[in-house]
Amino acid sequence: MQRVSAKVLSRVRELMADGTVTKVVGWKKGEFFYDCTPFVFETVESLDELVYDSFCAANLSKYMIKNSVIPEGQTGKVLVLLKPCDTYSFNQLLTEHRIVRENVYILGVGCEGMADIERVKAQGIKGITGASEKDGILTVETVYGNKEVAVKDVLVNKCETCKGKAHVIYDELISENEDEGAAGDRFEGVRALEAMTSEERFAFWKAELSKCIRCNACRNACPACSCRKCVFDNNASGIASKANTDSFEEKMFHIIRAFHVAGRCTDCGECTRVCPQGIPLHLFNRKYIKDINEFYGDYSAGETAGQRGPLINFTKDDVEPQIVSDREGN
Amino acid sequence: MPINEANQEIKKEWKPKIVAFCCNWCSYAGADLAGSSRLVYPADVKIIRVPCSCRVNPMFILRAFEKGADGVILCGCHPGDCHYSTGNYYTRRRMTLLFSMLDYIGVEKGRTRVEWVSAAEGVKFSTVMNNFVSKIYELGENVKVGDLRCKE
Amino acid sequence: MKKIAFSQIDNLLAAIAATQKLYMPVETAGQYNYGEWTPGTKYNPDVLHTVKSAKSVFFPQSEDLIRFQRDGMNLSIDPVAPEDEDFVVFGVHACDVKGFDVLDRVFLHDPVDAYYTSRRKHGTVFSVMCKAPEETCFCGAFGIDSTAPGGDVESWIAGDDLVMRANTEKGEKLLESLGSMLADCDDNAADSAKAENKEVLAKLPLAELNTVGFGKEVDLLTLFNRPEWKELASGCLGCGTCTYVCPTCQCYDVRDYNTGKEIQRFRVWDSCMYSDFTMMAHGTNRPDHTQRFRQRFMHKLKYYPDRYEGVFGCIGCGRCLQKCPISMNIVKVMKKLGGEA
Amino acid sequence: MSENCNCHCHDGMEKDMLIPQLAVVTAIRQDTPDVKTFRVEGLNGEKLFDHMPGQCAMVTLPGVGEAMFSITSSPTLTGYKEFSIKRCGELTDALHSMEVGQQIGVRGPYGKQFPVDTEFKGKNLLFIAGGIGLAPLHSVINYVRANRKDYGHVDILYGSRSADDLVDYDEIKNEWIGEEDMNVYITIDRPQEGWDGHVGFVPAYLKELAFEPNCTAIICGPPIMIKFVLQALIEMGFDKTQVYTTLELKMKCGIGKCGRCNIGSKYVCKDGPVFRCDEIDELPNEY
Repeated sequence: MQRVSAKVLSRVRELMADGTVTKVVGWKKGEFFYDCTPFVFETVESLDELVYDSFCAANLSKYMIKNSVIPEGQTGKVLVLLKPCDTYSFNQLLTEHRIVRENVYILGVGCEGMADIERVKAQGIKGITGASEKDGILTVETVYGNKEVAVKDVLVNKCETCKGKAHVIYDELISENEDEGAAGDRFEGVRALEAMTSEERFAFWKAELSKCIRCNACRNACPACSCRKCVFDNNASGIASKANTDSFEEKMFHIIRAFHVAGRCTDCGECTRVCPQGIPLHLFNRKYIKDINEFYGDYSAGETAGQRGPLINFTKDDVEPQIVSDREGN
Repeated sequence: MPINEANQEIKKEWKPKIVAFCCNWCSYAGADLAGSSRLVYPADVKIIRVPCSCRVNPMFILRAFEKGADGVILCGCHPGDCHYSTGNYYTRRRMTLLFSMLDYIGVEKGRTRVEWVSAAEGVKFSTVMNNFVSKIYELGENVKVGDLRCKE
Repeated sequence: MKKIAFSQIDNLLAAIAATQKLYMPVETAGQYNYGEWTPGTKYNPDVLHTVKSAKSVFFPQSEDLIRFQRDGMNLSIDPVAPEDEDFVVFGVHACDVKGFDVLDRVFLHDPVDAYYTSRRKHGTVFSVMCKAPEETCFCGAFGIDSTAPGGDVESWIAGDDLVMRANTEKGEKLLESLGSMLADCDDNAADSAKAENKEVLAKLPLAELNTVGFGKEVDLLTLFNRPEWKELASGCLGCGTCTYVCPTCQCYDVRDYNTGKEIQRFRVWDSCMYSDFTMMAHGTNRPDHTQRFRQRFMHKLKYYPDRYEGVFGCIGCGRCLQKCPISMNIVKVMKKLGGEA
Repeated sequence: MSENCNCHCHDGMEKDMLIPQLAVVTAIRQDTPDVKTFRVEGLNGEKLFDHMPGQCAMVTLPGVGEAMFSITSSPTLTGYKEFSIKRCGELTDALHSMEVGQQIGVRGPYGKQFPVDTEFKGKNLLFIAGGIGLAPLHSVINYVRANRKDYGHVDILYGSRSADDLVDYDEIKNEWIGEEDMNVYITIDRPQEGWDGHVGFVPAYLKELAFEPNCTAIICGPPIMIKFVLQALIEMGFDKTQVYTTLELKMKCGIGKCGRCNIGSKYVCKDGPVFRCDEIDELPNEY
């Protein structure tokens, strides 16, 4: 449970009841305690099923592309619950003019990190029948007995290197977290790969990417992948293969997808979170972010709305591509 | 229909396939000048003319590799001289990031290159191509980023 | 019934692989999928589900159909022959075995699919009872008995042994070929293991799930027109994860690839969740996201049973419950639209 | 279900269903600015397959793709198959740029036929087509003409956007019009210089003509036309069991497996494309 949970739920109810908002984009209680679903609540009664707990990792900002357009004949604003990291994605979408800002009421919600059920299960906790959470400790009831696990030990990948507790955009904030800035070194994984030989790197990616089933979960969950027609869905592009019929296909898909979001990716970590095959896709995005920071100066996509991204910008004395061959490393 | 036998013969002695994207205003003219000045560069280089170096989508580079290229080189006007003022500045950023990514997934450095060649630099064009081709000879056949179906 | 000490299982698998191809759950970078046995492959009984289901053995994600050569006006068509090599697929659980049955009704139905049929003919299914069912399991809702996994050979991990029994001629042949590796044992050797499995399943949260609300007596159009579809689909991202991990999804696409020397026609899994699935030059008949979402679940719960003798197109393996990026799944659909469990 | 269908469409096709036969384009006729009719024969004059009116075939152009087209020629012409194809997408674009002599792949026939040997027998028939919608009806009409004594009176109502867009107009003019016990009514959407025939949309003309509901109606055309024609027919006293149409959906396999043309528990490629209108009512409205 997040500390602010109860406050959030009652405030949402208030805002809907007093007509400030007519719709709420939030998370709906699931079948088990860990499977809440992004949902559009349209009545006060339906808010009974609204939840905000340690399993609300899904980033709701992308849903606002569709939901910030108010259908003709309807009025009122749409409330969206955004965690600190989600607000970066929201800002980036604003920059790209994909969200109608005036139709949205952002309720910023504090977050202490989200739990990943796969990691809970990886600790041998299976056959779950119920759970409760108190002070960051999850007590899980299973058919094989009760088990305890600390939320901080089973964090979603993206939360391990939290980008900070501060919201970069909101209309109202409910948070009890002190902003301690970013936690952990998010480029650690990238550095580890860079330290390998090129043969080792090749082997690493070959193993990881060979699992890819091209389900497009990474693309469809990604707030930066908001093209109306994706190049990978376009038959005329010659690359809309729908499957990795050859080992090249998967590399092409992931390199190009990461390239298309380079400079726009806010590192929200949804791609890695949703991958059914557990491919660490954030390592692609973070590589681009790291390179951009090194070559063109620190840049954080979505920090403020309206920024000019590094790939639609230049300076006259940018580094030459040759730097890739010249710099140190394997 | 069997793949004709002549192809099999050729396979014995490996020759690199090299794709050179050349911008219409500078590098392609540079290549022209190299030709009319009778400067020699290897026939393994296949030139694709593009309106501007920034027309080259990162996917073009990958697609060239997919279809069997062993090296891809991109030539454009010198920074500051772009026919469209700023096109090659964008190219520079894009290619830097793309090449870095290719290195990151384990593709040999040196299979890709960007060179700025003006219309007056016929000599440079031929030198660049000769250097690049010998680099590719050094690296050998590209086996990491090609589609196997194109290699059969 | 035959048995072998469970500690000897990797030897057993090596012995099978010595005579024919063997597919089983193998690990790559932390995830299990069905793949070919190679020396050193270990069987991990703790893995309940592979990410991709066992259908990938019989109906691979992509497979070549034809090679074309074009020469001016001329064309040559060179079909790729269906695979006709014998193989064994090991480690399939009851749900996935039933999944084959669901696919069979489509692919073995006249006109048969030559590629699938050939693989079915040459493949021997060696099932294993699931060791520890999880909360996402609901095979019982579709009348599947997880303690009788079925297939050509079915087996149970009972105490320190793997107990097995051949169900078909193919299965008997396989067990015979293993000869002295196997010892005889009592017919009830697996009974306590089965009882344990049943006990666990009964305690799991989805034990009471049923298909009331989707039977023959329910009108197709009434179900189709239910207003709840919209809210069910509201969070769906339209990715194909559920389709690709599903043991019963059989939709495919046929595509051409030009290698520069020839054109290869291949088929690949496709998903009805994608916007281009039914896209034609003049548009698509399911332009709306909700329609596509509805199509998938209606197909599993109503269209398929209506077409194929009331058999449901879902086998309750729970993969979509585990893998959906936003945790929307068939159970939520069934509970919303069906009778109360 | 289609298993009750008594056609011979799948005889001998149990193997390699997805593999096309080699065929050659022997003639191309430009019917309208965007419709061409391709005559296709087996290699060296070999027969491709037998079909019945209303059935379809998959036409392959390697590297571009494959799509389902209705066979326009009558089954009575056994030497070749004809396909009238409107240029509207990627594959049809490529097909339109073919020349005579081009070899292509064809597989089929697929789908259910119009019940020409059963329900249609002895009945008066009313054909209503719009634009390229004449293509699937063309084979039925010619089949009926070839077996004229088996059927009652025939009316044909055909409309298109303009006089230039009438598919097979030469054949209509020279052969159909004036044939005994067969009336042909033609209309175009908007007035046009040199056109002295009827002007107006098909559904309106249909009401004007006020056919007696003592016949079986067969409709094919754009979805919007089908919708209004069906409405008009009901108003005129027709029962839905008297009306047949043919549906078009994306198809890839043609054999009821790839799932693309699935609506309700039907696969249009296998259980259709010909449906009686009361059967369509039982399907979800997604066609």
